[in-house]
Amino acid sequence: MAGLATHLPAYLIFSLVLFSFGLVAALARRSAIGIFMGVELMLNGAALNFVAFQALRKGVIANDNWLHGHIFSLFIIILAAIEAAVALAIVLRVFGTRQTIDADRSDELRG
Amino acid sequence: MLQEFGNALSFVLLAAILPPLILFIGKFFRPSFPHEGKLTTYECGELPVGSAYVMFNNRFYLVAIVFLVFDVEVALLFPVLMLFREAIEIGGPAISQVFALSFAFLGVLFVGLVYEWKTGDIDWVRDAVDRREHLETLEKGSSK
Amino acid sequence: MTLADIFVAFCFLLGGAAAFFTAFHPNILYAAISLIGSLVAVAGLYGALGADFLAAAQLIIYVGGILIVILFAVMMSEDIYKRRFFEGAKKYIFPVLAAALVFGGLAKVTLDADWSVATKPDFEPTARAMGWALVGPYALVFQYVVVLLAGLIGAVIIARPATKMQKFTDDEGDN
Amino acid sequence: MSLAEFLSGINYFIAHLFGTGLPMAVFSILSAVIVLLLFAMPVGGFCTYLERKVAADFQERIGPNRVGPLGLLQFFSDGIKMFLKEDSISKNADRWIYNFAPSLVMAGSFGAFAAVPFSAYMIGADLDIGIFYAMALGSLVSLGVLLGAWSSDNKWSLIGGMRGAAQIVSYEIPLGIAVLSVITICGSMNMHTLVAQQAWPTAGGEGHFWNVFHNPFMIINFFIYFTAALAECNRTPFDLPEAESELVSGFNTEFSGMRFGLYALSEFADVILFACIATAIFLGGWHVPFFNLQSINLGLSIGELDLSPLIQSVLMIGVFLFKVSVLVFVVMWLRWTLPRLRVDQLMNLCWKYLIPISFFNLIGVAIWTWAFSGRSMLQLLGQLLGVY
Repeated sequence: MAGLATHLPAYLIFSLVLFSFGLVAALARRSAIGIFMGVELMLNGAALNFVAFQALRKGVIANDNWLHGHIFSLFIIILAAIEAAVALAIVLRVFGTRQTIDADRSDELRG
Repeated sequence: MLQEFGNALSFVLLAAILPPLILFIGKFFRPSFPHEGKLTTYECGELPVGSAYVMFNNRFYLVAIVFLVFDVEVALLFPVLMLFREAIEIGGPAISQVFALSFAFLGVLFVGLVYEWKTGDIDWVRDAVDRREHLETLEKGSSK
Repeated sequence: MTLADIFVAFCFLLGGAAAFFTAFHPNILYAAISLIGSLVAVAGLYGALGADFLAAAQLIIYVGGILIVILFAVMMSEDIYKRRFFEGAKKYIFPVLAAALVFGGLAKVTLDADWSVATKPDFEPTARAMGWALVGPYALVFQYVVVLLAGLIGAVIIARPATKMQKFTDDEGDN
Repeated sequence: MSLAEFLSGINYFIAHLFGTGLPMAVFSILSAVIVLLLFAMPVGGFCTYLERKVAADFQERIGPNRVGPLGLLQFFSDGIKMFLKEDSISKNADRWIYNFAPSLVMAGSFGAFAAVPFSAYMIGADLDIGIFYAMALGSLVSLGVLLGAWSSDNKWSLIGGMRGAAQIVSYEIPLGIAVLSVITICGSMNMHTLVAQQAWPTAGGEGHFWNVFHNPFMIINFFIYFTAALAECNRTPFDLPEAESELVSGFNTEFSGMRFGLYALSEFADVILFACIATAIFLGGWHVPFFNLQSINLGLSIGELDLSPLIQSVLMIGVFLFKVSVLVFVVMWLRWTLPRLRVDQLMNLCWKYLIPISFFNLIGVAIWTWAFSGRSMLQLLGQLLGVY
């Protein structure tokens, strides 16, 4: 376990774990909020990848004093926030009209 | 830097384990006389009726959504406005760049706030206003 | 083995276990709460990689913002007090297979790749460099605020109480 | 310099005596123990006594006066009482979350003490993003309040928790914008740098005196920060989450004994924390007018160890804690002066007054900083009068 903190593949595998569990949640959950949480997990795994590459493969990227990886992770976090606002607004609206947020049963387009 | 992260981490960890630790130590000192009455939900002596999970005014939800967007804004402005002093010292286009970009950012979100203000989405009492309007229309309908 | 290694290992375990519960826990509220674990673990890993600003931003936006909204949504729309049990075991078969396939493939690629060019994270302050990047080459990311505005207005229009008539029930009140 | 490094001065003696010193991790844990267990918890407890005493003074009563001289040990006996109380959890409560929620609240309010600069040499963690870190941890509190309320399966709790979460998150925005204006002036997020810039201005020096007197907008900003901070720690007039006349005890109704004690403690710790941060970023931290404490040097030392940081620290901590206690007293004063707001008034105050005002303040602060190259009113006055 020595050197785990600077071992790039360990971070990559961990973010893959987050991504996989997120995928399971996004595909298998019935409720729309559960699906949304799965998507959040996947986004987190991806964001961690960017930062791990930035920190542990410095010098490989051109012009890396701009902290490309950090900016991209920040970008993902911003996107996730906007996504949360819109997605959960839709969830609430769907619940308001159908009294359920089961994604399998909300198959009509009419409000 | 790593040392400072460690310091901050030790603060957070100590704060997080304090409650379980205190409760665990207290276990050896405090009395325990379980009684059916103590286990019921407290509702001022009445027996609780129905579930506690009542439906909520979705104003809370609307506020949380609006908050989310402004939260992102505040968090993003921190690293940029931090450069303000430095940009003044550098001079040239740097300062106008920082100023224009950060206040374009603020301005756009302010437009959002003004929009919500105008449409009444951040009014908490909108329901009450709606209710009064509704009552008025009902009265008009009945008088006809 | 240093303290940093132990911390990173702890974050891996916490994040992995929490992600497992997020995917598999039958009660949606517990899934949302175990999401806290994943998010905090990722924030800790950001810290371990020297990204101090990102770690704090993760806490402030994800834990303090998105998770609150998720919890509000769960509490307002799900029958959480009726504990749901693992009713959809059949529903999990295909997703787990798909995820295992993705995991296996990508893990193989990851482990086979050559990571010999590796550096140690330099624990330099990041906020200033990020600020300059946000007003310099990444100004477009910073000005992505237009999408924020669109999201804000869109979300509010969608979530707004549908009709005036619908809210004319006296039982809810302004609590 | 962080507290852990300061403490590691002891390492010098240990290494002298035993040939080898202790690892730094010991000192960082020690610094956490000192700040949290020896400062935040006793002072948070003492505030409960102080609140009762202040209330008594306002209502022309005597207040607690039995335990110890002037009742000073009252909080101690209260603490023991709570510690020894039976721990009963309601049958319908969700035990996992119920046990987990106080930890979140405590981590949020106590963990942020790492960023409080008590003196030039004593700050829990000298992070580059100090103030942002404190805000980030503060956002855990709303989560803890919401979860604790939800888990206790009680109508009062749930209403209080929902109110609490909505209130805490809403007021985070004016708070954040008020802090942003300080960042704009000082050009740093590091608490140490923020405080160091507020020294009394000297010729060619860095200091521009307390941020609150930096320019006219900052005075308004300080009030915005203070109002938002009151709402963040659920103090009157913003105590809707635990409005005792309508919601019994709000989000902590079902929490009894020591669990309630923990919630109450973390609330007072929150008050102290916000007072500390307000002192550090607006009221100049340990700086006093006309004089820089950091220039005191009595030339005392033990061996190679210079004692002047220690002497300066004592003075600085005294000044810092004096300002903090004034702010805490104002908070308690307000409790017995202002009535509670309604929910709609609360939200209107936040979204229709504080946020737009703080927006325009931020723009005003930025324009001032640009126009006068970051000089404060006092510096401009000094230049005008030719003092330096």
